[in-house]
Amino acid sequence: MTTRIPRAELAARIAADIPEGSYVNLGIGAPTLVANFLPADQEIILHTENGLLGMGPAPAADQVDPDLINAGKQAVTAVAGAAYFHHADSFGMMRGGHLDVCVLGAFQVSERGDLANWSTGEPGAIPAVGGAMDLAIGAKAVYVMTDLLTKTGESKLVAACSYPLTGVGCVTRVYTDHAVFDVTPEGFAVREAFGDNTVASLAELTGLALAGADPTATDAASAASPEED
Amino acid sequence: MTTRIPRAELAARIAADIPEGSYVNLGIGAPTLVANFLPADQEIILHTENGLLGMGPAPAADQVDPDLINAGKQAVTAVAGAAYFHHADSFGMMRGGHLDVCVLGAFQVSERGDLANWSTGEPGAIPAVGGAMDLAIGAKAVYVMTDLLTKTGESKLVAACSYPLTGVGCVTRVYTDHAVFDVTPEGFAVREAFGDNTVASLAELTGLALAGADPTATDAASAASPEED
Amino acid sequence: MIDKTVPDAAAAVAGITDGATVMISGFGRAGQPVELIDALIAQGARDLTIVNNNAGNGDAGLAALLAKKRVRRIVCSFPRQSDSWVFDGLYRAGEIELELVPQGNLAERIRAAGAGIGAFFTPTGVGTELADGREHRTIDGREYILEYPIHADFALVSGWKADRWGNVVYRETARNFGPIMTSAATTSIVQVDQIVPLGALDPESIPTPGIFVDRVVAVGERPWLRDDVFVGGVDLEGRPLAAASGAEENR
Amino acid sequence: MIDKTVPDAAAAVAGITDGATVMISGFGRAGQPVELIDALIAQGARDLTIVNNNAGNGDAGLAALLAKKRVRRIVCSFPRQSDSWVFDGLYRAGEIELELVPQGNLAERIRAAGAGIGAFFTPTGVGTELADGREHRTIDGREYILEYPIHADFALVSGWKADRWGNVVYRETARNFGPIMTSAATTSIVQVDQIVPLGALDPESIPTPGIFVDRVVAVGERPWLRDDVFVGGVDLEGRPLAAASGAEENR
Repeated sequence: MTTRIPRAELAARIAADIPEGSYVNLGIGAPTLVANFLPADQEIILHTENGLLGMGPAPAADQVDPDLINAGKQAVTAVAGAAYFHHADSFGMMRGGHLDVCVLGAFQVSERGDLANWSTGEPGAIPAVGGAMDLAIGAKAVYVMTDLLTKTGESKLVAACSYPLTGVGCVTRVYTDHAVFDVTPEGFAVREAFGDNTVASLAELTGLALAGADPTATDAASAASPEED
Repeated sequence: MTTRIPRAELAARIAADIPEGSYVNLGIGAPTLVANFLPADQEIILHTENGLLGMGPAPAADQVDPDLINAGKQAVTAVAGAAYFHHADSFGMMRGGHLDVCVLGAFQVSERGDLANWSTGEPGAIPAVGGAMDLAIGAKAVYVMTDLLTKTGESKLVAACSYPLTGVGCVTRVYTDHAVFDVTPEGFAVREAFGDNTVASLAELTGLALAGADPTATDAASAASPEED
Repeated sequence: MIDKTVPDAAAAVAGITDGATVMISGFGRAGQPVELIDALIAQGARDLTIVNNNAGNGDAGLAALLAKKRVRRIVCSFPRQSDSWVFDGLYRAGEIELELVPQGNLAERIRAAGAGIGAFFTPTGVGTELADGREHRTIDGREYILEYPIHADFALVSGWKADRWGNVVYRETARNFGPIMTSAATTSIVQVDQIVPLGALDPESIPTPGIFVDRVVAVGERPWLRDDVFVGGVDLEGRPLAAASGAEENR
Repeated sequence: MIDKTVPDAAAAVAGITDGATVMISGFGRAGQPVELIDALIAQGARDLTIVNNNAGNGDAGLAALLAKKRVRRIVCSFPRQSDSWVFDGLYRAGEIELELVPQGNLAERIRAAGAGIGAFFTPTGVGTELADGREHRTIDGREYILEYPIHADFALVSGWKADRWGNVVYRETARNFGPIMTSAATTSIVQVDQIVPLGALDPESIPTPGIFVDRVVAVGERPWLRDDVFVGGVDLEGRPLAAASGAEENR
């Protein structure tokens, strides 16, 4: 059994890669954990696609305001400097490429950066897409946060997605419990292997040819500096 | 010489045809006079395409606010119940068909309701269109306010416009100093002839076959009731 | 005098006909016009097409309308929720049609209807099955699909305050679809907590100017907002999030 | 800490390169960022493409930039005004290119750039010479033309107040192009009368959220607004309207 870091640790690892001043959307589910690890002394502005920039943490139980929720429909707060807007403006922000980073969950990510995270395509399943497709194509850097393997041990990193796609060639980097992978023109490159994971062991787990990451490669999130909107 | 009513009287005549509750855009130039004759005891909401619903009259000279102007770039005021918005929203209002009435000037109006009011097409003239084309296609009822004849005696009502078009088939009614004309599927119909003007004399002045108006015809502005937006 | 206020929710929804397309604002519970929906249930219109981001939560509001089998077709982005059991049952039984639209395309299509745009090219959905049958075009090196406006006969919207001209302001993320839906419907009906005098709203801050609104009705405070815990929300795997308390864990 | 404020207008316009496309907010004088334009003149960038509703009034602001022959091309809806003598002279001399766009299409094209729309079908201009060369299409029985987004390298915008995150509010009709231009430019630069502390602006009323803004600079009160009478404005025949006094006559 190779090293697997806990979700919270992975969330902290992602948080550490997000530069101050970034505009960030954290997808529903596990990615919302990233917010807990953003450094308190830095200003990173959270977007929630239901109409708020400057989302703050959950309120105290007696301060829940049903009109103030996040995309996962959980109660949240707004920080000083926040702004509310309607849905067309909010998705214009995303589609227009103004977000620096979004963090999404995944069922599968392909070598060319295709993302599948909205539907398992099972017959009879009720489809629901929400903002997944808009987020996938809408941020300068799209980070995926996921376990590397499914519960039945199959790799979520794949040569080509078998699940219905959310977006094509849109993923920048994949943060998994085993390692961090960059999506490069040549496929996945191991950016950081946790614990006793190695490029070789990860290649075996995923069944994919993997490159070691080029340490001189530009950090996508840093490149997507807030100066450019 | 046939009867010609003064501009102010024409403006009053137009004002009388605008039902309470209408959302109205008055084009720059002569149409702005209509505002002076809207009944003080009725609420008619004026839109100015540079970003205001609920435009009020000009301010006192010592109360001019350079940030508060109309589409003609004249100082105006805002009434209680006003709303400001940006240009994309303002023109969305027009293009989306939410205005009940707009009143525009014209160089020419054709029998099928084509409007020419933005360019005389003279060589060397500097073209400028502003919001004319948006207004022409954007209101439920498009009223034209103009002299019937040019200074050189040519009819502004024509079989087909020779000046560059502003909009196609967009004019509802033409208020002139001689008469009021409806645009109908059969061409111009005289709705009201002022003073000693007659259908026959107007036909001679315009060189067009004119129908007498069907007195049972629906009033376009009333039909465009504020209930429908 | 312009007075778009009506005395009660029943008067507000009068005239909604069988077969109408009705937009309903809200994202989950926030901004959902529950009192108007209840009035629509009582009013009896059926065979409706509903446009909403979701397909109902729990048993109230939109879910209750669905449960009465008044809805033939729903256009939305996220029907499947932890508490969308009413929709789920109808869908599995083949008793409701679903048009699934990515959320941003849904919003932009509604906005396009209000703004008189005939169609637009969007990058969202390209390469996915939701682009099937769409016209594709490459513009400036990027691929887009063509999407058309969504018009409605009626919009039912929940705001916070309004004046008698129909100017409406919202609270926080309850604004969501209100401004665009009021612009896209022939007749727009807005419930608010409170009607305020003309001139009481700040003209710099009117997300829905009255030109888009036909009827407003005051419904007072919305007790259902405090009914119980704040239900709604699923994680990525579709597991219900125990809300008010669950949210606590994320602090 | 995020701090988008810069000390002066010169710092605000730093880095604007020759050949850049620069959007400039304003409708006539309202919302025109005169201090930023003056700084751009001093900065020296040339061969610019300017996107503005007009083409300058009098001799100040945009007109001064044009007079310095820094502008190769202008995209606007209404260049000809009673006081647009600078543009008029350059245009007649063939020293400036003009792309004339109906005002609503101009606004929508700028909005499309900010919102990631690849192109859109608009009814405005159909059947006119400004539709020449456009793709035409009939949708639902109405004819439309296809228009493309207008992107810019820089936007120079005039607001009223801003905070250090770049949230901007406007005054009255000076809002005009500010919110859409800040969204459509790679680098958006906003002058305001006053920088306010973070949290001082009402989050329900932020026409330009900071995500669209890169630099803000306080310029204090704008004395040129009170320079003389409030010039600008023509009647339908193009005759200058004597403004502050002329407006009086319309009361």
